[in-house]
Amino acid sequence: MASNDENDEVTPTAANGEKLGKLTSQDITKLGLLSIFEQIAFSFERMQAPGFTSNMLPAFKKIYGDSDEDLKEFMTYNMEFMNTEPHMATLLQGVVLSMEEKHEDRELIKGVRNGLFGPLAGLGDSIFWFTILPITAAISCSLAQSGSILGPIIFIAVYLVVGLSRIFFAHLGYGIGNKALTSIGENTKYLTKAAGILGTTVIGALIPSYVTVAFADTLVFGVDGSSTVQSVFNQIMPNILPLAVVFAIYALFKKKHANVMYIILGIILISILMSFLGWM
Amino acid sequence: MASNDENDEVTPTAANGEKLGKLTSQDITKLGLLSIFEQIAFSFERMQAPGFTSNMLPAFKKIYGDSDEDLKEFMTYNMEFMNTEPHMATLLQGVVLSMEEKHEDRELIKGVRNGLFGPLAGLGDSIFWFTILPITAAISCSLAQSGSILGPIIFIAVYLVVGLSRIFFAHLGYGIGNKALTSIGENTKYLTKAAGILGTTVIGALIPSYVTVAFADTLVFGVDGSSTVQSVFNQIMPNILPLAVVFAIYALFKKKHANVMYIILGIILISILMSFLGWM
Amino acid sequence: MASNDENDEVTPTAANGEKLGKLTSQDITKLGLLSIFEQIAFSFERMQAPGFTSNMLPAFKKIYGDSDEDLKEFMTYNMEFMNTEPHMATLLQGVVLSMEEKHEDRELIKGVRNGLFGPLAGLGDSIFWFTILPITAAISCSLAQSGSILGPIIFIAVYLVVGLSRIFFAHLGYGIGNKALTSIGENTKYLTKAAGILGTTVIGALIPSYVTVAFADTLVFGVDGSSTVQSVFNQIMPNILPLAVVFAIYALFKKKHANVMYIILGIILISILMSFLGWM
Amino acid sequence: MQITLVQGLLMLLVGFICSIDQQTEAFYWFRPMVASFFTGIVLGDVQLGVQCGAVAELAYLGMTNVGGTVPPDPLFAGIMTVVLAYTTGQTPEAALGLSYPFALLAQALGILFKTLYSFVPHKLDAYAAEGNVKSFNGLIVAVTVLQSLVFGVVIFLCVYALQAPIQAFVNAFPTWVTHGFEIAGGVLPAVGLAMLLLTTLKPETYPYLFIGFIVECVLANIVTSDGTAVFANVLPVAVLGTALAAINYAYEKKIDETAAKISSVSNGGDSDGI
Amino acid sequence: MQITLVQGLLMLLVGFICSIDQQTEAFYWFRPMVASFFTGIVLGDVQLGVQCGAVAELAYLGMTNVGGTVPPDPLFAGIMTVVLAYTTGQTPEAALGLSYPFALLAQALGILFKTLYSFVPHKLDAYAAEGNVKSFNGLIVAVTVLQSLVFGVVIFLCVYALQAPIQAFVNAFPTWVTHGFEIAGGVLPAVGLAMLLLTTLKPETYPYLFIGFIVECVLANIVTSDGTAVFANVLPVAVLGTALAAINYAYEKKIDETAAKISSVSNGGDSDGI
Amino acid sequence: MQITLVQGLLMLLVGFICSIDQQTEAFYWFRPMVASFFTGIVLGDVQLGVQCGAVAELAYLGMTNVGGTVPPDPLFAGIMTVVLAYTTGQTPEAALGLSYPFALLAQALGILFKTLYSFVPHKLDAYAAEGNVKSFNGLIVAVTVLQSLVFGVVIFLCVYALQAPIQAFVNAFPTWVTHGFEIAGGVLPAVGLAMLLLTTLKPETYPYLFIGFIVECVLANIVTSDGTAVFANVLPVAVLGTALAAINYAYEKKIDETAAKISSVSNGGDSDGI
Ligand SMILES: OC[C@H]1O[C@H](O)[C@@H](O)[C@@H](O)[C@@H]1O
Ligand SMILES: OC[C@H]1O[C@H](O)[C@@H](O)[C@@H](O)[C@@H]1O
Ligand SMILES: OC[C@H]1O[C@H](O)[C@@H](O)[C@@H](O)[C@@H]1O
Repeated sequence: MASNDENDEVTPTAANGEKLGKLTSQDITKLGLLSIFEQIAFSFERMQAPGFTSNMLPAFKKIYGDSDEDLKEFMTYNMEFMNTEPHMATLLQGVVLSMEEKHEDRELIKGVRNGLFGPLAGLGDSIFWFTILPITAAISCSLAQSGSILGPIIFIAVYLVVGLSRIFFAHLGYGIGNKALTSIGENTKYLTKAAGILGTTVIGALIPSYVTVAFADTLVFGVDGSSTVQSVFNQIMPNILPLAVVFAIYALFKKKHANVMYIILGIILISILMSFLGWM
Repeated sequence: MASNDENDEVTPTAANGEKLGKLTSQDITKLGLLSIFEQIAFSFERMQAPGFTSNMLPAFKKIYGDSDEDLKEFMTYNMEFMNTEPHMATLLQGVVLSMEEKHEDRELIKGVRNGLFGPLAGLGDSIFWFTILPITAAISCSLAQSGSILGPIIFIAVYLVVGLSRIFFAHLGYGIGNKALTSIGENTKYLTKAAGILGTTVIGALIPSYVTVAFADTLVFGVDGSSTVQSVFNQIMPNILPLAVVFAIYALFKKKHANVMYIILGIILISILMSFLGWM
Repeated sequence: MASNDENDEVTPTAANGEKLGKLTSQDITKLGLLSIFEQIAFSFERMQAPGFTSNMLPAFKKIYGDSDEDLKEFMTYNMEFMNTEPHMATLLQGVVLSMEEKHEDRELIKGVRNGLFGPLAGLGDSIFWFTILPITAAISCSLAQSGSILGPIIFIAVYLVVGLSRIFFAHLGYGIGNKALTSIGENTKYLTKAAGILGTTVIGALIPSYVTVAFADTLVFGVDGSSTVQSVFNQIMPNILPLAVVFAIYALFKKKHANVMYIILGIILISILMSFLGWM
Repeated sequence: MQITLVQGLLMLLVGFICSIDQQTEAFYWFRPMVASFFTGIVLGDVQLGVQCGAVAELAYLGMTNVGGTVPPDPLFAGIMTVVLAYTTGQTPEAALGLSYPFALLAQALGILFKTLYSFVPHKLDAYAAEGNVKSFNGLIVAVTVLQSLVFGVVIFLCVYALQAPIQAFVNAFPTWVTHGFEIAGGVLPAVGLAMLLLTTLKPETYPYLFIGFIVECVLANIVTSDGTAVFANVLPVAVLGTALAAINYAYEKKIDETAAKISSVSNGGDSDGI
Repeated sequence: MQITLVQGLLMLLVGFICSIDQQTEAFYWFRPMVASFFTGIVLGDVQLGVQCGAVAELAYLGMTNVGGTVPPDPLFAGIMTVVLAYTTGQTPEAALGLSYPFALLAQALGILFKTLYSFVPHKLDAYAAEGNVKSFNGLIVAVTVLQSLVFGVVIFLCVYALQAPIQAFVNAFPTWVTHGFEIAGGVLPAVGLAMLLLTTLKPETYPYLFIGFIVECVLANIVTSDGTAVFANVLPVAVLGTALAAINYAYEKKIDETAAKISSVSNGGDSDGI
Repeated sequence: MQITLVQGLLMLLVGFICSIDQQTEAFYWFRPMVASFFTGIVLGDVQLGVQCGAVAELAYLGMTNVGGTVPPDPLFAGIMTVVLAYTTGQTPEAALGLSYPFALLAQALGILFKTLYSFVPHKLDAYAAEGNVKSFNGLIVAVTVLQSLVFGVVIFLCVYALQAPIQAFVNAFPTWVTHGFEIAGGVLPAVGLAMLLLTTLKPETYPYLFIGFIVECVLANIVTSDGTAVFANVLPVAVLGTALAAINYAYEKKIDETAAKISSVSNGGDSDGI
């Protein structure tokens, strides 16, 4: 790997043969790896600004050499508030460095940085938190529930790839540069919606798979006690109770802005009550 | 309830606090209840006109007090032909009264009344006859087939809500007033189409659930009589015969304008023939 | 049939009573039947030109009588290169004859002939090769796999209808004449896309039905050899191996422009290797 | 089984109430699902009533009065299916077939009333011209009650007075005839569905018919290990249909709204240009 | 089993007829489903013919002559799969693999004819210039019959003359080789499907491939209590696919028509303004 | 079972590593699926660890830090579910419920750090103004390591030091209480899913929730003859969801692009007209 590195320093062209300015393809790969730590020193005050700034310093120094003035300016504007989805942050770092390399006006770069992190957070969250996590978790859990270590192994393997995809996002952002920034905005809209559809479909599927709400078989009704309560719900629609519970909790969050802590406590208490009554 | 009534008479504002003119929220609720009888004295001559007119009289009198002239005019133009879906009729009654209260020109009101009942009939029929009835019937029948009284009880309960939803439609119509009449037309189009999609999907599902057409297991073919006739149809596609029968009857209605009486008689006769031949 | 023929010769009107110029409805039907041989004498040089020309000669002679000049011109321009889907060729023959009958300019007719066969090939191939064949084959195979002769019989019956549908296409083309040629182009686009969707859906369904790739039950792993390799794939998703194999071959075709001969040989060799290793 | 005079009179009452509901379409008690249930209660065999209600409800699903038409009567079908199953011992499916003449009788009766009552609006016009609210309301209530009374009495006659001849008639059937009625009972829902399709089937809804059909074919064949169906009814398909309708609604609206936006912009541009 | 001379000659006839059909693409008798069936009849083992037809049809599903190309030959594959299963006693799957060289042979033959026949159109041009219909038709019929005769004779040779050496050759295979051919028989349909995808798979059809795949995975696993599949084939998916295609068709058209309407209106507006 | 000091110290290490991962969101080792697995390895009962990981992962699926928020802590939940199941012998479901207070404790700790660390950026601003890269990097690494060290130590305390009182406490529970915790374990995933819905559910995604729900209801009930589920997880639904998302993507884009094309054309037309 190291020797390969050296090699590239000599011929600073990208894999696709295009000249990359002062930064080599390796530099961008390194950025992607450093960006794994983009979120350290997170505080409510500036959120991801420290890591965002820090990750870009090696590449920045390569562009501006010893120019202390530029370094100070660069560090200062990047220390402004930053919060986006970490993989999208890497993409944004690529964009910023590409613009720095082309000596774009720093006010413009700052504008791009501050204007894009919000929409990118929306896209990244849809993809990484709301789609990849549920699917990966669901697949691993299906294997893990019976105790098979394939469950965690698949989970770890998937997230190794996901984690290292930052290298891809660094190159993607650097490649986009300041060229197609408007089209990023446009495509973000469509991709966010598509990811939302996929994510919601999967969440819908997770309800019958993983939420268990059922009355005890001993809870019957009718004069002769011939029908279980649960059988009536099943006859209306299987898994209707899990669906109802999810929507009830959703409504508590949405309408009453309930605190998740109380909801969990409530569920535990009601469950214990149900157990005490022998209803579940 | 009664005391609550009094209360409201004193402060004639709607639930949402808006002033309602001379009519109170209670008056509109009463209209909704009266409208349950919208279809009485139905004749081919004027269809729903008598009930439509009659239901609105108490509220109208409240607006116009003892003005005999207005009452006569009102009764006369409302006695024109009227036929729409009953719940939509209630909505239209709300619209008419709201316009009367605002002293709109009666020619305009009459135009609205006569222009809207047709499109509203389309929407209402899609929702109430072609969607709610099949779904409710299907759910109740699935329970009732085994003799469980939950079947009729669910049916009655659903239609209690549906019947009383007239109160909601009265308020809806009164609220719309003559404001957004064009948007009613627009939305009617989309809603009718959406209801049509839902209704058709459900009807498609009812075919395999509730139509039973199958040849007897004793009806075989081939040299050694090893395959039942029915098994061939099953192998092509399960429930293909019920589907074919529904389409055949549909074609008789659509293309030949067949009378339902003869179709039913025909089915009974063919069924008896099939029974006689031992084919089914 | 023959007498019926005679009959029609006397009153040269189409079935729908419209006057058809010199050609009768029977003439067009005959064109459809002759067109069954549209593809004979196929060579890479001119492909379907010989049959395309030959099929139209009887009808052409009826229009132009003994005019040798017209015959020569007609045969010559139709002998230009022609390759389209055979059923669409019949349609095109109908169009050409209709235009000849109306004495349109031959340059225009030639332009229509040469301009339409390409798009029509796309549409025809989507319908006949990529949709009807897979569906018919799949249904027949499901019956034939257990040795039932219903399989080939259904196949033959379907293709009898498909083959004779050329009569329909001849009439269709003749009816269109040069009237709505632009709308043919437009509709071809939509129909091709719709047929593509249907065809692709069916191909997707054929993968799990008809591709069999599974590791032997004796191929286990883990310290105690408790899990079969196949069970892991099944747990991720049933039929994931057939899907992967189809995509792998697709990629070889698409990206490497692999020759189908080598791919088949490769599959046979790998299969024998798998058999030798006892993995499958 | 015999039907007693008291039961017969109670059925008159049931018939009267359900007929009022049928005229008003108030709470759908005129549908077989409810009318059969009430009949079962009166006859003391609730389970039979409920089962007959299910069979008849399905067969008369498409028998709507949309547009003011009068179909073979679901109320009579609902009541007489129970009565015939009860008195002759036939299965609900066979009883449904046998009840058909009564449904036709009531249909004729319904058409008769709605035609005869054409005199009513003329009278009402006169009251309207006078502003005579009392007479106006009085007349419409009177004719409504009268119609339902007639229906109640006819039901009483069918249920109580005719039972002996009907029993004799049905008992004379060979089994292949009654089995024929059973077969017909399975096919008759197709009539109702075809009638529903007459109004709902349009080029744009066609695909959804097949989606619903295929999905239900799948659902109906998913069984637990002891062979009972997991999905007992079409509610899941209805949920799916709602989802598909909502997706369609969104597209239709998006297309039209995008178009409206452009039109207004380009019109604006035009007027600027002039 | 041995193939008799009479059977061999009958196969020449079958080969001739099916080859005419292959040249014309008239009734698809050149497909394995039909050719194998006929072969089974000639050999007196119809069931084997039908089963081999199913196996070969699936494997050659994507072997189309779209665009005038010549794929490994489905007709020879269909015939020889039955012949090989019959004479060597292998399973249809293994026989399919063994038939492959014959399919290649016929492919070569087909390409040869379509290349050699390039002289034909030049002759036909001359007849056309003369308006000589008789010679024109005569020539195209002659070359067609000739080609099919050659195919028939080659089939005769493969079926009858070569049977002894083939039998000896195949009997020398160890079981793992023949089992290998069986495995290949299960994989080969993937080739045909991948070839079909080459033309049907586009960005806009991609999603439907997966919809078809998932739905069939579900259908294929729905079994009755005695373990037989409820849905025996892909027809339900085809119905669903038709529904989806129709929905897409409606949207595409609605979008374009709405756009066309606006364009014409706004153009109209413009011309008014000028 | 008892937890030894060595095991306790190893858990400190596991806690430290996973906490670094939690701060960086690098490889998702802070999720219960992984943390429980590691805990199982340390305690010598891998299978228990894996099973507890599945149970806890599902319950904390929706507990994301989207927007920089701090939810009840999945890392502590993952670790303590295994520890409690191991030391008290409860089922994973019951242990999950019992682990809840620890998840709240860690949540509080997380909020505390992210609030206290607000001093950090001010220091960093100063270093930035100086262009002092070394101090800049030094500080952010230091505070990160410090936070994870604290988490590691707290985990050690919970796991090792508290085990005796916890065991005593839990053993005092009557069975209906522990069964109550089991019930809660089945319901808790609903909380996570509802939280996910808070961000993904919009008018346009609503239909897809129900499509996913219905399809999975079907898939979950398709079993082989020996009763095992054919579709073990939601991957098929995810594939379907991808297809649906792609179809939607194509329509949305087609509509907007068609609109954009018309707009530009009609604008062009306007400028011509002026
Ligand atoms: O919502 C944006 C962003 O917020 C936080 O900073 C992090 O927890 C990320 O995981 C998330 O993506
Ligand atoms: O079709 C409109 C309308 O027609 C009749 O008046 C009634 O039977 C209604 O049920 C129906 O909705
Ligand atoms: O692709 C167009 C066309 O090409 C060839 O000529 C034939 O094999 C046809 O089957 C095909 O439809």
